Amino acid sequence: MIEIQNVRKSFGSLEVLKGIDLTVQKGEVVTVIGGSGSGKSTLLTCINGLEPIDSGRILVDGTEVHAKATNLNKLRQKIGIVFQQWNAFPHLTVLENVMLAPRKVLGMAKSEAEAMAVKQLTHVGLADKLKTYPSRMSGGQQQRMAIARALAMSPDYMLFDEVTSALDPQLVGEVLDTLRMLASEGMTMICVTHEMKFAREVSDRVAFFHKGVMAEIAAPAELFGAPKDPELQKFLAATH
Amino acid sequence: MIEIQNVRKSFGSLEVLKGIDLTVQKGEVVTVIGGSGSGKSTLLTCINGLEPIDSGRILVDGTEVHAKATNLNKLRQKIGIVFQQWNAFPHLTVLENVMLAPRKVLGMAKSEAEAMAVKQLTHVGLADKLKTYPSRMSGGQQQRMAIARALAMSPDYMLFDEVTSALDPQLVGEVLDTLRMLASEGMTMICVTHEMKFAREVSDRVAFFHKGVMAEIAAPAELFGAPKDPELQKFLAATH
Amino acid sequence: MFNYTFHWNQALKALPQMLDGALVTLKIALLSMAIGLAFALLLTLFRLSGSRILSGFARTWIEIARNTPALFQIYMAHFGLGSFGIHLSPFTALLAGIAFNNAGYLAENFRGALKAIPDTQTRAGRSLGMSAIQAFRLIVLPQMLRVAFLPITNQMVWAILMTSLGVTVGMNTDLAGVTQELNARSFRTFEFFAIAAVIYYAIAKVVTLAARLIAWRMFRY
Amino acid sequence: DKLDDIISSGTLRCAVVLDFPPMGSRDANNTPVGFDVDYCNDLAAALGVTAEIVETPFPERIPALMSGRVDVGVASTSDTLERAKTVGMSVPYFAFEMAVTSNDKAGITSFEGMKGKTVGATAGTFEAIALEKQVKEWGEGEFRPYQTQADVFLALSQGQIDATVSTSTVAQANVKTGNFPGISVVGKAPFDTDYVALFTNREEYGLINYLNLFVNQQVRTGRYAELYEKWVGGDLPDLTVSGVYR
Amino acid sequence: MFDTAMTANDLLFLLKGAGMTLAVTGVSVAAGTLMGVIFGVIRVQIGPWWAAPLTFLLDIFRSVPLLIQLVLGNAFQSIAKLGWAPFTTSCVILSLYTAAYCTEIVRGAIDSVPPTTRRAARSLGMTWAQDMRFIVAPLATRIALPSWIGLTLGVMKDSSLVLWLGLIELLRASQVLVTRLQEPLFILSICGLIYFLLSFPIARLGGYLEKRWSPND
Ligand SMILES: Nc1ncnc2c1ncn2[C@@H]1O[C@H](COP(=O)(O)OP(=O)(O)OP(=O)(O)O)[C@@H](O)[C@H]1O
Ligand SMILES: Nc1ncnc2c1ncn2[C@@H]1O[C@H](COP(=O)(O)OP(=O)(O)OP(=O)(O)O)[C@@H](O)[C@H]1O
Ligand SMILES: [Mg+2]
Ligand SMILES: [Mg+2]
Repeated sequence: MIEIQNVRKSFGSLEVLKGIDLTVQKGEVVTVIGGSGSGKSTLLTCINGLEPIDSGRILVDGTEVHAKATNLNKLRQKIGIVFQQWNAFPHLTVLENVMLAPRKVLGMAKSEAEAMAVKQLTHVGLADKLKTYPSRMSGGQQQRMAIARALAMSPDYMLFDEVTSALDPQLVGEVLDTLRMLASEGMTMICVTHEMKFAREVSDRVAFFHKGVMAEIAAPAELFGAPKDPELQKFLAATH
Repeated sequence: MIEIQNVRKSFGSLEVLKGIDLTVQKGEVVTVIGGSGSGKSTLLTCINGLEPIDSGRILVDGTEVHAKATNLNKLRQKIGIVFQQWNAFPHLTVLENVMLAPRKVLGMAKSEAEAMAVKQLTHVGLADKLKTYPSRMSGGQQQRMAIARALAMSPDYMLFDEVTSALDPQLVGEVLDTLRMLASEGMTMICVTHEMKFAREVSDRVAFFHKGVMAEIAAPAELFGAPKDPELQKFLAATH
Repeated sequence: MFNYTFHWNQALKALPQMLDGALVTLKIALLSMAIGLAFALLLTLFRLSGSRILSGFARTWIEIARNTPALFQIYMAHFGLGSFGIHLSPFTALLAGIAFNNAGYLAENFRGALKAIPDTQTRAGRSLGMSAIQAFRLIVLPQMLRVAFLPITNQMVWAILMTSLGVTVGMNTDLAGVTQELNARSFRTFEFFAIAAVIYYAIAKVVTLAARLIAWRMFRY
Repeated sequence: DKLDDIISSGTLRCAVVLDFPPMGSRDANNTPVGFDVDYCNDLAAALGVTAEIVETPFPERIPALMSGRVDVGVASTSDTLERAKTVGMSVPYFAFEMAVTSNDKAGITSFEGMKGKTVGATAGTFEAIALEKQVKEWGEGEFRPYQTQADVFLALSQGQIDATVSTSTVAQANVKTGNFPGISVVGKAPFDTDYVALFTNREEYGLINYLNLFVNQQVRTGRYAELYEKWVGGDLPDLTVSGVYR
Repeated sequence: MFDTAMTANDLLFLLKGAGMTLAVTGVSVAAGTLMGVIFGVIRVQIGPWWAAPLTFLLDIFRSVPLLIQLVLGNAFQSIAKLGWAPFTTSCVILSLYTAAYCTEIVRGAIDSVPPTTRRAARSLGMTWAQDMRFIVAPLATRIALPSWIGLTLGVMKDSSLVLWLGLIELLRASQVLVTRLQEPLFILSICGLIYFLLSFPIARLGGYLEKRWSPND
């Protein structure tokens, strides 16, 4: 369970998160939508402790992320995250990309890590690309590799930050299919996305962010069907 | 008058122009459409002698462009050309960009060149940008400046090579308006373009290029209304 | 640990003399840069000329300048040419050596800078009726200078540092020459060379700062 | 003190300049030879230790001493008052007369003939300082210091400079080698005799005392004359100045 | 073609000088690179403000002629009675000199690794050290290598200045022979040729790697 309690966060004088409260249950899929700069990415990087917060608390399975005593490296092993920009390690093959963390962080044996990597890569449909370098792959393939790389750590939670928005339109589908598959397998997920159709389809709940505030959160049918917040109404009108 | 007679041109083993015939009368506006790589840009650069040709002839006002004796620098003064990529000279202000060639090539006095430059820049709606550097302007403004720069040489002919295709959609309009204005003023023009609406509107004739061959040429109503060439039919179906 | 008493007072008395030397140093560095830039441009044009002989000449120059020590080049300019009966004064030999070195390195920088200017710029110039030379001079060269400005500044600092090698060919009026002479006279090596180091550092910093200022004024775009 | 240190360590390390024939140079096998080399060996023998020749270019002599890499300098070092502020000098162990060597093409026949010409010498040496002063006094011509004696003669034979003033021993030795065609010794330079001294750390009085006595003994025993004959030849220069003690 | 008094023995002497050049270069580049990597990482890690004193110190080595540095360093070690041989002094100064340049190269190379890539590594639970070792180091090495080769060549050429301290390296060996044989042009040409033969292949290797790695696969 991820519990976000009244989290505030500023960059310099700019307050990016203005008291966010959100609890994500095991097995739940929450999508986050909202305009550019509304603080969506920042929230995700706070959840796995890549960014410090100013006040409030974030608990992951009861462990406070930003407590001094917390071993962040350990914690991050159970939270997979995939970013908007493709973050393949360019000097490693696809297989090596996926094997690296299991081996070095979890201390798996080579054969075990390889088996795990092959399994996850097969899962995302890249079984035939094991020896390829990332630069030889499309953006969609790189994103799927990044997903496999995160999954190889057997995380309990997955965070996705607009994983399709830097992709050519024809590549978006393959990545979303992978996310759909994960959702159907019961992975706990927070997805930041601009793909409304996808959000409507897979989410248990959809949260709308506006200027650092979570302005509305509801089941997709409700949020898309009868938006209450005026900003959300504007936002939905503009995006569709 | 521009007369293109059976022009052939290869890059290495690739034949890019396979015998093109086309005559453009004074005051006429001819637009050229066609798929990528069909040789449209190459034709334009051959007309002002930037590229040599393998066989055939190109005559501009009766002067053979590719004859040894032709003074190309002189000839190019009467043929303005604007390219797809913005070719602003980044180290000069807008005004200096436009003044440079009149001063250095035509030998105009500074005040005279400046008056001419201001006139042409006003013409394309950039009167308020005289001291600006190109890097501070939008793509559309840069293209209009390039047009003013070509016009400042008082050319008899203007060649446009997909001048809008590198622009954001919302900037396309302002550049097309400038072209429309020129056409209405009676400038002789050859425009390579992907904007079908524009082609239909301003052209006296539209030429369709396919794999180095001018597959069809006709008045816009005829060419768009009743395309004969099967490739053209396919092309129009795909673009609209 | 130190049973050595520093004689700073005495050393500082020589400061005016050393500052005069610093002026000479600056003069040589500036001159060698001017000459080096001119030749670098020429070498760059040679390379572009398409003539085998000219581009071969340019390449040889550049490779020798970049692959042998500056000290060697200066020594060669004095004693190497000397054996042909070509007599360069220490000043000229030093200047020639550094300018040779500058030209080689700068030409290589220019080549990189040239690559950074897209072809389409020349094309745009030519389509306006400019001759090839006009297009190069008016369009390509100014842009090239901007790209190459930082390397040019670095080379200028190098030129200043290289002037110190003049002592090997009998140069006694530049900062290193003056310092070395003072040192030989009194054996107060540390004091004099420490002062020289400070002066060199100051010159290098002033030049870098000036270059930044010039760049800021010149390249407004 | 240092004297004890040398004796107990069993080696004497001398700074010697090896591009200054006949005082110090390298033979065809590139091993050190010369007057200074022999002198150092004698000193070591007197101390009952073995000698170690440490090659030092002119500018490196003092740092080598200061850092304790050498014990004594046997390096043709002029005993100027300026330098004595930094290091301790013995009584003179050798004296140089100054000679003018010129390139035959320059048509110089005497010291005065150098007026208005380009002349050079080894930077920082006694003769270089005197010659530079003289050129300034003449108000015409040019003076160029080179970092090594070898470079001076190279420049001279190439005609880069018209003449040089050097110690007469060096001049003769260089002309004699035949390596430098077209140069000859044309006369004496009216400079003071250049007395050169052994040097060591300024505060090592015990050692300086020993060095003074050693120089005295070398003359007394005739070893000085013997070495002079071996390396230089001709009239033996006097190491004393009349009318004053040192 | 050449009528020379130079013997095989003398050529050997020159080659020994070249050996000294290589030894000084090798030691200095090795030590300088090690320091450069450490300083570079420190600089990136503590940010430009806190690193300012270090930056200033290293900048001195890039703004004062090496000749002056060598003489000064030698005078200092003599005053401090460190009793270093010229070889040691030369190597110490040249190492610091190399380190000053290498720090900049390393800093630039580390900065060129996209922060998003490093974030991805940390998100997988890698520690700072693991990120440095498995992600930053391999990527930064590719970026840094061409400049590092340039630096190595530079140090090899600049090492000619250690002749000032009495080390008989390549250029000094040539001077000794010039003194004896009086054939400056011939001997200096051979000296230049040896320098060229030492550095040209390395320069080519640098160019090759630059070409090979710049599109980056
Ligand atoms: N490291 C940073 N330093 C300073 N400001 C930052 C930093 N990261 C983000 N910001 C600012 O914080 C605000 C919120 O950024 P954030 O990336 O969370 O928005 P977002 O909702 O993800 O937007 P987008 O849809 O464009 O990705 C923005 O104004 C951004 O400029
Ligand atoms: N300088 C050149 N060297 C070699 N091949 C070239 C060169 N310029 C163009 N080509 C080739 O010639 C063919 C025609 O190019 P051209 O630019 O004329 O096409 P186009 O019709 O303008 O296409 P687009 O719509 O993409 O601009 C293409 O296959 C292109 O790759
Ligand atoms: Mg974001
Ligand atoms: Mg085109």
